[in-house]
Amino acid sequence: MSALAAENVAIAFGGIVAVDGVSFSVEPGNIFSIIGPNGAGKTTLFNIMSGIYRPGSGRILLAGEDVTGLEPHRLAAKGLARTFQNLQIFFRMSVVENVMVGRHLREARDLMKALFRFPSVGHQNRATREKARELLAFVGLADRADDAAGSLPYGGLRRLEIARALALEPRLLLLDEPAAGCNPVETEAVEGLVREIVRSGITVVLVEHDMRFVMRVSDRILVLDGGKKLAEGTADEVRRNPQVIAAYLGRYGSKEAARARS
Amino acid sequence: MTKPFRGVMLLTIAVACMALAMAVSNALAQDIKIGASLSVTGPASFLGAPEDKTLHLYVDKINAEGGVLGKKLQLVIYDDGGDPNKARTFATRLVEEDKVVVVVGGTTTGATLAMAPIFEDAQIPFVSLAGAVEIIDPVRKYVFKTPHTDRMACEKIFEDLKARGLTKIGMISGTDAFGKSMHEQCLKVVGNYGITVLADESYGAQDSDMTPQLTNIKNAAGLQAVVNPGFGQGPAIVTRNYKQLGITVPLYESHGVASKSYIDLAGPAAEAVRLPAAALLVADQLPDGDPQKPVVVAYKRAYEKATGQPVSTFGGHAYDGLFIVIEAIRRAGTADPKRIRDEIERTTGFIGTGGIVNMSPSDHLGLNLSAFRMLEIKNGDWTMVTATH
Amino acid sequence: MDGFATMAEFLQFAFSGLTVGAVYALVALGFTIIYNASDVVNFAQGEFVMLGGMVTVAVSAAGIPLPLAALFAVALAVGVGVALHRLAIEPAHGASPVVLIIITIGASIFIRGVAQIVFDRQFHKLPSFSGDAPFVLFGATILPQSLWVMGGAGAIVVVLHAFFERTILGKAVLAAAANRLAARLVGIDTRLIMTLSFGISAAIGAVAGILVTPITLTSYNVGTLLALKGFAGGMLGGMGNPLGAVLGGLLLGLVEAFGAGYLSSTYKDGIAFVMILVVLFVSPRGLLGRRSVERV
Amino acid sequence: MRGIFSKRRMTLLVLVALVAVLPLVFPSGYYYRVAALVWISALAAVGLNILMGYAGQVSLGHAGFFGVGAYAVAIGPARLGLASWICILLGAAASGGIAWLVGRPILRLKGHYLAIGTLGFGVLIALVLTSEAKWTGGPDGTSVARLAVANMRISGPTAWYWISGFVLVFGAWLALNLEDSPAGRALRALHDSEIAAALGGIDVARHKLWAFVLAAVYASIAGSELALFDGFITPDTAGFLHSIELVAMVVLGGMGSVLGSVVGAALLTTLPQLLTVFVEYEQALLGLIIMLAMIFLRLGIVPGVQRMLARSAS
Repeated sequence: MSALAAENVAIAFGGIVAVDGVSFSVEPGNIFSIIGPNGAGKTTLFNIMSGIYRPGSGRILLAGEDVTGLEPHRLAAKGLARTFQNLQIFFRMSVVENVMVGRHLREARDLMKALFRFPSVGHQNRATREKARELLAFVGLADRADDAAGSLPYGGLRRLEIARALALEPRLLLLDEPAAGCNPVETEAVEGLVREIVRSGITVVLVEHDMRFVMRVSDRILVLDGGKKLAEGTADEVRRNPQVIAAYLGRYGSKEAARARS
Repeated sequence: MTKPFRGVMLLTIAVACMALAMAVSNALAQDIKIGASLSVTGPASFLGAPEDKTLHLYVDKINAEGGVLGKKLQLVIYDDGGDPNKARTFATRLVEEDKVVVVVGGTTTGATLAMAPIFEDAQIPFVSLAGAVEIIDPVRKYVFKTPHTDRMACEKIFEDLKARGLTKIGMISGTDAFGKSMHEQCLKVVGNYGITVLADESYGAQDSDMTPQLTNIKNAAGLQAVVNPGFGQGPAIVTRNYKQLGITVPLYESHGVASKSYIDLAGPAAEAVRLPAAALLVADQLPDGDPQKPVVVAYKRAYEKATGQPVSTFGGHAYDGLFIVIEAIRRAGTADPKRIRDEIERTTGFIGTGGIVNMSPSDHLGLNLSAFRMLEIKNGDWTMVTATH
Repeated sequence: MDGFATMAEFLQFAFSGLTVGAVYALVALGFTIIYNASDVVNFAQGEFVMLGGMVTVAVSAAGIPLPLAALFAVALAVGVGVALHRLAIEPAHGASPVVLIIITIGASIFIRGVAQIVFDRQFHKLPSFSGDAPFVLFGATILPQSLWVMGGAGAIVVVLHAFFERTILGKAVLAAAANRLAARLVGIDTRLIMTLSFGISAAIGAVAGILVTPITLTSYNVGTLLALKGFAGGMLGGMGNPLGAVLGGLLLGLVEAFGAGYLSSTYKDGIAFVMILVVLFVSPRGLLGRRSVERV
Repeated sequence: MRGIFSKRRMTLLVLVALVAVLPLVFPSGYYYRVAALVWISALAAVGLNILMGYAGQVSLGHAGFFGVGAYAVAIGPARLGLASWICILLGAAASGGIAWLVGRPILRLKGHYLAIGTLGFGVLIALVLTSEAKWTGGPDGTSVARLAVANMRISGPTAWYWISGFVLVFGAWLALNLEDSPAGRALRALHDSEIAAALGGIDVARHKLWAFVLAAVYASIAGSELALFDGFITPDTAGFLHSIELVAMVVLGGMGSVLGSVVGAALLTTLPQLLTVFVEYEQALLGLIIMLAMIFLRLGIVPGVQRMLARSAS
């Protein structure tokens, strides 16, 4: 059974078809990448998979279960987590609190107990904080735990989002351009993180512009163009696909195409 | 200096100034302290502002003439903006901080009723300047008032309607405290005069157009007159809309518009409008034998000279309140609050702007219907309706 | 009641609603212009209306002819609007929307506080521009001044439209409203645009105040209620859409008038707000507001 | 943050100390009254801060719930013969219930649309209280029976100072507990990003709704306190201007800060008392102070001062 599958998913905004009948399937434990030129529908597809948009037609299956149109928080409860291309950090909170929020579903959430501060609430806070610190150590932010989230550099915020997503203990992690805006050193760090995440048994789906990064880490790659599926396969298959080359060459010149092949 | 710091500095300075001023106000303890909490600002400010001016005017005048019992009067006035909660706080402040011996004022009924228990508990006499009959009915030992009640205004209007043989009326009332209270009182007594209310409409205190409501009243079959309990700018707009719609039956306003500004605001539309009001408005037209004439003429002259604004009955209520209190203090020969209270209750034959006041333990207003005059607006001025038909 | 009387009644309510609604529409328009330029919801908008009326009253009482007095009032309101932007809104640049709202509320309290010292606390009127003899139309009556109000509102809308569509400056305002950063990148002085918007808003408010004072009278504290109603009208139409603001304002006035006439004059404000709530539940961004797509 | 625990306890400690020590410098009952009014307003502000400061949802109609609580203790004992303290609870339950019912549709609105939605709702409550004079006494208001416990009448500024002070400390304790709990973190998270919060497994609609209900209950209890304290209440307490005042307290003091809400309430309650010496300049000064405070301390007084202190220390 696949970890995540899309069946003929389509969505249109005001007559403009953003995603047009896309199907794919992600095997558990894989790194599955979605690439394509700007406006190809990558982030829209991500938003459909994470319940932010409801598709006009088609189905989304999470571990074989139809989750089409389910609200984001219900998807989270089913083991889906994601990060955002446009960072969605809780800037009013500290770094560690951002990650603690990610533990929400793993915590007892009785409102009355919280209001009257039963001893269990304090214990749980400590446990959550401990777990959050571990995750921060994992992404390399241990020493920034008590700082205001807003004080982190850009690359740090990307890693903070990953730590927050991991706090959910997901089965499936959607990473929306995790290396965007990162320098080569930071990108390498992100790559290492992604590999470790997969090693721990989490399936990863990612959207990314950095072709070298994608080609290195992906088990399978889905290429979108104009909302439609252009190709799907391993890095090698995609690299050699004449349609992909044409699409990149035709529209974005040889440089991108060359980068895709390297 | 950093920007935020400057902000804090300003706040600190402001607070310090206030503290200083509070200290100063406590210093002059030998005077007779008269307190007041008035709606100098807010929706009832056109009542509170003339009250405020009147109190200042006459307290200065009395002090210039040597004060009362050889002591100066000291006036402590707070502006409650018509907010009863604020008024109550100021009442506490007058009692506990300023240690006043008597209080004049409370512009609105809400503020008055919120303050009354404080003065009752502290045993400080309190002469309210607000309209509603609830203030003195049932009688509270320490609470008095000077303006005619809204119920009296209703009765005066209905009396006049009955005399003219008009029995089918429409009512359009403000939903503010004044309009609503008078509306209730009118409905309570309307049956006594054999008058029926065909249409009963209302408008918000700050509404700017009442033609829909007046259209409904106009369409009531057999309509013979319209009564408009309300104060502020509302009645002026009602009067203009009335004219605009071409309604021809007589229009009655209430004592809530008893100031010249109503005629100014309503313009020619106010012609032939009738309303019950105190003699003050027609001071110069009173016959020479009228006992009220010297009092109202003097007040009118003094007020208009000092403020440059036309006199209103609202300021007159404050005049009456102040002089009832001062005469009581003179009779008591002391500034002891309890003695002042007793003397206020013994007020008899006091000639004020609102009428001749005769108080008693069961009547803390002391005015009867004769204190009201029925006025009609002719040629842009008040005239007395003398003979009833 | 026969058909003619029913019709007369209906028209009478409609005239009332359109007159009041035109004022709401102008206040809502003022809200919208400032909101588009700066994302600020300006709760001091009602004070511009007050200034328009009160300054005209005060200046004409000093013997200045009415048109000149009105001109002066508009100029003064524009000055206050510009000062509001430069002295209160701009220094708080980057503060959260609620903080900016509180600043404008503080400003409205301040302007009211100064107005009651400079002027007084009485109600005032202005003479009607074309007399007080009402026109009769199918049994309903309408004052010439109401036509002035509606016509004035219409003229302002037309002039604004021409300004936005036909002039470079107007287009710059629109560009800044659509995307401030992009506008700055193409060389538009967004600071100037914001100040200009506050000025335009103040002028619209003041004109509304002058037009309506002969009908509704004015005093130092007429602004609060108008701000409330104008804001409601603007939101009803869809914040940020000038056409929506006009539509929302007119609709609010009409619903109040018909509500007072046909249902209950006591609950007419309630009827209006129930309508607003229902509209927002069905269409959470007002009648003409843009549907938003979550972007992440 | 190490600070979370200490911040929570410090805030409580400061509040308890204030309530306990202030009477030592009070020369008269008037001060008790003003302070009691501060505690009462602060309770409503602390509640509103849960909705506005934590969750970032504006309510411009919150005085409506204040009014429900106030009129519950006015109408219940007088018309239904219920004990006042039961009416406090009934009023709180009614406010919470109303908030729960209207909250779902209203809280779907965002930003300024939420502002107008809540504003409209508040106007409706005030309108009912003004218009249904048979029950509420109309715009002139109605008197409220004194609170009686075991046949003892509780009235007067001193008694109410202690009651309102205790209730405020208790309310602040609850709010601080909430802040440092999964639900509190959820609220503060959705303030910044509803989408990220939702994908963190947080039921955003439900959390907003509970914040709304809690804030309504706080306001209702504060309203009951004021009505019982004053012995008299008018519909103005439920009106638009009072709603604005409550919002201003939270924002002036500092959104998200419990202590800030108390400071904001203190400022806006005492300023009119302090400014009386300026007579007719009172209003203009009040507006000026609000503007200046917000321009120079845009985070609000308490967070703003905290930041200044932190900066000058480093």
